[in-house]
Amino acid sequence: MAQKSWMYSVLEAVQYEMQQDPAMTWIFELTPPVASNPNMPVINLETEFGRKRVVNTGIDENWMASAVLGAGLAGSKSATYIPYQGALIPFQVIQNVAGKLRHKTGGLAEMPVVWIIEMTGQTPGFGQQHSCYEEDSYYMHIPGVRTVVPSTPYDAKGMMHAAIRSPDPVVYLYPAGLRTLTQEVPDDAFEVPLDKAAVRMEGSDLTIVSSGAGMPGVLEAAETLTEEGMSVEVIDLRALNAMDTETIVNSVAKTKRLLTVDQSYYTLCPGAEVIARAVENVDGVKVKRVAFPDAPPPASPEMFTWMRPNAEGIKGAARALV
Amino acid sequence: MAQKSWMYSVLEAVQYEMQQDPAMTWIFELTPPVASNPNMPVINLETEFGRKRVVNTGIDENWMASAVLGAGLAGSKSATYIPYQGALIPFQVIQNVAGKLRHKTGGLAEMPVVWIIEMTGQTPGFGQQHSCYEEDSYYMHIPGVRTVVPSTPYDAKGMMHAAIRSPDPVVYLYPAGLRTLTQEVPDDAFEVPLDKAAVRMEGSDLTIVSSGAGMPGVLEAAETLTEEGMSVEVIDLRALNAMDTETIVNSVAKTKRLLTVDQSYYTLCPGAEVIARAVENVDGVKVKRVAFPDAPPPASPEMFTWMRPNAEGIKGAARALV
Amino acid sequence: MTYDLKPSPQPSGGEAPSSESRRGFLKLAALTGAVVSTTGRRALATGDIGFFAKDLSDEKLIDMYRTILQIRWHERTQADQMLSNPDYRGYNHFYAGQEAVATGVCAALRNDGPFDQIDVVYSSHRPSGHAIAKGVDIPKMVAEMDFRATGMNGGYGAEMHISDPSVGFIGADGMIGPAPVIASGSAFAFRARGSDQVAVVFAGDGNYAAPHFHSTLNNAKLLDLPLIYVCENNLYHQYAHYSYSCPHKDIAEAAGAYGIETEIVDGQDVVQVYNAAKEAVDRARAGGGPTFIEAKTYRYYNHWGAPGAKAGELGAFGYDPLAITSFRPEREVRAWMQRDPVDIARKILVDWGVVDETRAAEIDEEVKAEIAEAFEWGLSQPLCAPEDGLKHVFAEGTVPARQFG
Amino acid sequence: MTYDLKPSPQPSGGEAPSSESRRGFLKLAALTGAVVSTTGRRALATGDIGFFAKDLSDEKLIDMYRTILQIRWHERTQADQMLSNPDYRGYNHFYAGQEAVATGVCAALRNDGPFDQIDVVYSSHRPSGHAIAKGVDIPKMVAEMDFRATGMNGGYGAEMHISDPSVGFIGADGMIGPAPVIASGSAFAFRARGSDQVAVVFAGDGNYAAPHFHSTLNNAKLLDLPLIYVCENNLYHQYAHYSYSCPHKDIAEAAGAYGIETEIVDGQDVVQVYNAAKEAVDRARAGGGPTFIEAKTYRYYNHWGAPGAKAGELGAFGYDPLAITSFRPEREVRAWMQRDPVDIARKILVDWGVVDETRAAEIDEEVKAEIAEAFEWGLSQPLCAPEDGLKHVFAEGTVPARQFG
Ligand SMILES: Cc1ncc(C[n+]2csc(CCOP(=O)(O)OP(=O)(O)O)c2C)c(N)n1
Ligand SMILES: Cc1ncc(C[n+]2csc(CCOP(=O)(O)OP(=O)(O)O)c2C)c(N)n1
Ligand SMILES: [Mg+2]
Ligand SMILES: [Mg+2]
Repeated sequence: MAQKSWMYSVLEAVQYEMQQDPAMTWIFELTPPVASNPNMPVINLETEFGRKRVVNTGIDENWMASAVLGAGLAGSKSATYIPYQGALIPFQVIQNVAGKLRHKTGGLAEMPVVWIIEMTGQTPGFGQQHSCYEEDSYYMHIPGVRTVVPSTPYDAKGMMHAAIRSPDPVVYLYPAGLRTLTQEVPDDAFEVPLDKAAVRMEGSDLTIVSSGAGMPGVLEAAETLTEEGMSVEVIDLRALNAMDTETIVNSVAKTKRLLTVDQSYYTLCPGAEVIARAVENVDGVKVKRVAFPDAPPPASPEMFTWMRPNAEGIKGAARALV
Repeated sequence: MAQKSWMYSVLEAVQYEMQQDPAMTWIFELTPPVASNPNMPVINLETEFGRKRVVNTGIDENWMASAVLGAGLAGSKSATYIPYQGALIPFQVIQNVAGKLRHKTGGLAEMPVVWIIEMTGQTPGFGQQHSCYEEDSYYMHIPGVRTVVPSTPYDAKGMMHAAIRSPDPVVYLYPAGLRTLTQEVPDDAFEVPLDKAAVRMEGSDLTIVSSGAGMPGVLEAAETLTEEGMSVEVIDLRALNAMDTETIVNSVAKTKRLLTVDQSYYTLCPGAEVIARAVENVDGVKVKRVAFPDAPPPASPEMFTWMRPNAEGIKGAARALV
Repeated sequence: MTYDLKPSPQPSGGEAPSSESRRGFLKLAALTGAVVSTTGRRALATGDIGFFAKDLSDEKLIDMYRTILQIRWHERTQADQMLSNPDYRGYNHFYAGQEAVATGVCAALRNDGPFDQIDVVYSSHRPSGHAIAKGVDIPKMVAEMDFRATGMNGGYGAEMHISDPSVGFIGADGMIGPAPVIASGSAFAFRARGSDQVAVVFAGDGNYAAPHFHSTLNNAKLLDLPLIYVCENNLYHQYAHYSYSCPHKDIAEAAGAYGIETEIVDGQDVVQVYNAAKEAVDRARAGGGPTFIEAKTYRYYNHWGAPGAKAGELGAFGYDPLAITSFRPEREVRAWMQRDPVDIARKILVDWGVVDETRAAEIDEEVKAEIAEAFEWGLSQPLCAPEDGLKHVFAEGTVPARQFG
Repeated sequence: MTYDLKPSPQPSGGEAPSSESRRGFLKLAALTGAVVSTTGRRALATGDIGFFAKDLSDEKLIDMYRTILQIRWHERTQADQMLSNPDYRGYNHFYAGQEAVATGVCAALRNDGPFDQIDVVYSSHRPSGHAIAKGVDIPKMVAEMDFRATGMNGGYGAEMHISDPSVGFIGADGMIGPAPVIASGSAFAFRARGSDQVAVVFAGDGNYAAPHFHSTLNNAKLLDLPLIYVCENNLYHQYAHYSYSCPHKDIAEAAGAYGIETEIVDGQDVVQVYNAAKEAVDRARAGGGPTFIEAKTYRYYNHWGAPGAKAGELGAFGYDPLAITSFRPEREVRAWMQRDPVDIARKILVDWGVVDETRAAEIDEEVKAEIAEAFEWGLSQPLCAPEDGLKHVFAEGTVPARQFG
């Protein structure tokens, strides 16, 4: 157990699974599977497992995503790291082939496959194509694929173990804005389930639901609000599809106030689904949504940082709601 | 003015616009731009405008979608008909290039471009990849692209005129299940706006919101419910992004009951967005959602027709709500 | 209007050219059966091309012949169902005319044994021939294509999605583009785990234009993958000749540009196909990388067929009125029928002394009966339970119903 | 850990090889300026390759030289800003070393006039050289790259998205893959409307592997499009040599396979590039279809550079510790720097008697001053108003704020 960075935690999980299963493969493009952590051995999957199992390919994210699917169908566990620039390039094969394969074969297709889809984390300055955070909505509408988005190094590791071991294909969204987080993370393998939300803070006045890169701002806001005397319950969705309705409904039944927070664009952000599930199941809930406006992120840091949801905006919305 | 089929109405609009603008182009793949209607001249864009402007390409929907974008950027109005099999193949170029282009150029990019994206209309028997109706959710999360889905031949024609004339790139979803509809449609050019919902029936007990292929079932159900004494307001969204919040909110403020109906998968169906907008703006609304379950459509007609939302299911949900 | 979807064959509308001679097509197609026609000619243009095949046992050669017949009779029987049985609901993208391709290729593969040792096949939207050749259970396939609960895939998938991993038939895919790329991923896994398995993908000439074509061949070459890409060039993709989407006369030329081994074969001659496949498989197993086989072939019927069809109309596997840009001249169809894969295979077996005409005719009758039984079994199977549609989304559990609010 | 994103140059971590000699790289790069170096050599290997260029006016040739210098001094000045001005925020994918490619190609194009008559250029994630060569306003580009409200694109896009349709510079695109396909669409429109305009796309060697490569070339050939694909083969895509993603020695070979005219040129020699481009443009205007030009070139700096960089660290446009699989040997960099496009262009102009060394040095000073002024103007421009981020989503109106609930 040690303080570990996000990517070190994740690669620890991958390294372990690849050691257990000599057939498992990893495909990458420009981000070599290497991570270091103070006082820990460097992890380098490419040198450890060799270039037949760990392959650096050309700029062809659709091949990467399709290839791990084919590897999985041939009986080899397989994972790939799709950089944010290519985050939607393999969309069709995941949506229209992988997501439908088990069902269309009447349960025969096996797909022990993980697509790590990087999201930029909305970096100021890079603009529209390089600062966006929108993939969550696209991927979570796909049936037959488990779409998850961890928000802590601990979950990142535990969910990576679970994802690799899952017989279902998994879209594992990685909000790269969280790469600087560190946390105590066990050295040994452990699993965090792919279908359970986490209650990060308990409270009775207001439920705030968010996920991935939305979480740090939510936790910061919740702390201030708590200090101000508000009793806030914070839910980290973690699983976008299948979504953990029960945790949401139980909380909202108690608080009758729901604030959703997303870095994704407003229209059809994950929060829309959270709200719909909440009000379908609980009467008399007051709701608000914080999200990125329905505009691509501009490059100008002045525009961008004003548009990106942050703790201040969350606090304001929460106060208006309670 | 005559009873016209869906596609005849649409191609009438395209033919007119292509006659007006000799630079305009049309790209197709396997569905030739040909339509006939009783006692009307056959429309055949390929023979009328020649193969330089109307081109039959290989099976490469990403090229088709990208090519019309490039044509638009070069100053030529351009449209393409993407068959349902390729409905998500051009997703990335629409989402990540076209949707962001105007914004990232600070307003300089001009894109008089229409992508007609066919949706299968959930044909029984064809199964997962050939019976689905899920594209609405994916496309409507994209900022910078107008995503619309007409549900009548009249709107199909009027929105096609508006789409071709729009300086914004338009995803024009075509629910092919509606191809058998006919309606009185004017011969002359006219526009139906790309950002306005239509109130198809007025009422005060319940608001039903749907779109595209969901509409026939909704109208059928509303008729029965009206006969049963319920006062039903029916809204056809037509515009998915930007969505006409005002029409929804006005209606729900009156009825305080909202039922959304989608042929899209439940999780993050357009109805989720409708519900979220409604309850953000109106307190004390009771809601329900009818949608396709979060499963790919099975081939077996027994399974499929049970799963696909229909008038019976809508009526049941409405009765439970009011 | 002519903007139809596949599912409901509709009157072709006022503008469709009415062609009496084309109406006669279906009758002609019906005649081109197994032992009926005697006009088959075998092409042995390139020297001793029977090399590998000549080493095969009589049994294996007869098996190949039997496979060709199974595919043919399956289609003939199914077409009869479509035209005459009002209860029959299955549709098909017919493979008749192309049987030797699937048969020749799969005869060179490892089709049984544990899953981690057999070769895998990826098919297309035209899968039934590949499936039969790879060894799926035909009665179960018949049941599947008619949406039966006990079908190969429980009625979930039907024709365009049939799959049976137990014989290495990963399955059909209704989309043009993705399958070859995914197949290269299986080949990648074989190489990574040091297995001598090979991955085969069947793809039409239409697949050439898909951007996936480049990805598949480029990565197969770069990573030296044990992948065999079988391009079934039947000259048309739906309503257009392949010259509308491909600047090459031989599509194999495109593959050769990547430095991949290529082979162009007469797809009507099962022996030529087998020999090419055998060489490719040996190379792949030995670590020699990918091969691209272009089989020149032809489909007798039109793009697809469905119940309720009438001769001369869309979905009737005859002339297709949607074919505006480019369509198949009837003389072309007739000419190709003169080189029927069934006839060619039979003639080879007779020439090689493997069977005589009498035995060949017997085999034909045996297969015909086998297929008749398959239909009898398949079409008597139970229909699906509606609620089962909620299963098999994930490996475990069912998803909730949502259609009732 | 080494999983960094571009935006925040971070300490390279314990495992990064510390290389003193690589640290020296930045100093070397700084020396390779305009008139400073005298080691430039001009390659005229293939006979009278100066043919078209020799017919150009002195003025035009001097313009081309000036363009090369503008690109070079823009970068040198920007790099200085990054290293020394704590308020500077712009980043860049540097083009130094490749200047002759953009310059030679754009010199053969129609760059002013009404929009429906000028040629259009699609650029990549490495756009500033292409933009300058196509004729954008440099001060406005400088302002844009530092996120200023009066920048070329109002501060909305910054480096990877710069665009100025008024000079036919459709613009940068940060994604690898889509641009060439879109460019082919512009070419398609030109042909459809009977215009003699041409569309040009600049794309790196990395773009070869993208499936879009196939779509672009296949359709350009099939439809005979007036498209010029300029492949800037600078040997590396980010952290890998092009041999990791391409089985060809010359990428042009791949294009040739489609039957497209190809031309391989020394990308360091603006005259060679111009001649190839001129031929391609003439062909395209005359309806002769597409050309693929592969320019062999090299970038001096690493993949990209950003403010706050320190020599020897990621983002410092020096050695890149992320380069695990394959990286650029310092000797290779040094060798390429001996064939500097600035030196080569200057030597040609002097050899041809267009200018003498004194005038060449004057021009260099003029350009340097022009660029200094551009930075002065650009960096004094106002910052953006936050709320303006809600504009330009659609042609009209603004979208609502949603970040406050
Ligand atoms: C991505 C995609 N676009 C379009 C289609 C529609 N479609 C089905 S089959 C077909 C033609 C395929 O031709 P080819 O590959 O030559 O195979 P053949 O039908 O001749 O066996 C087309 C265009 C599809 N299935 N997938
Ligand atoms: C689809 C996509 N995937 C990955 C990236 C990340 N990326 C940016 S530049 C680059 C390398 C491009 O190399 P090349 O095309 O040779 O151009 P160069 O940088 O050498 O000029 C990569 C992989 C991207 N921009 N787009
Ligand atoms: Mg074909
Ligand atoms: Mg490069």
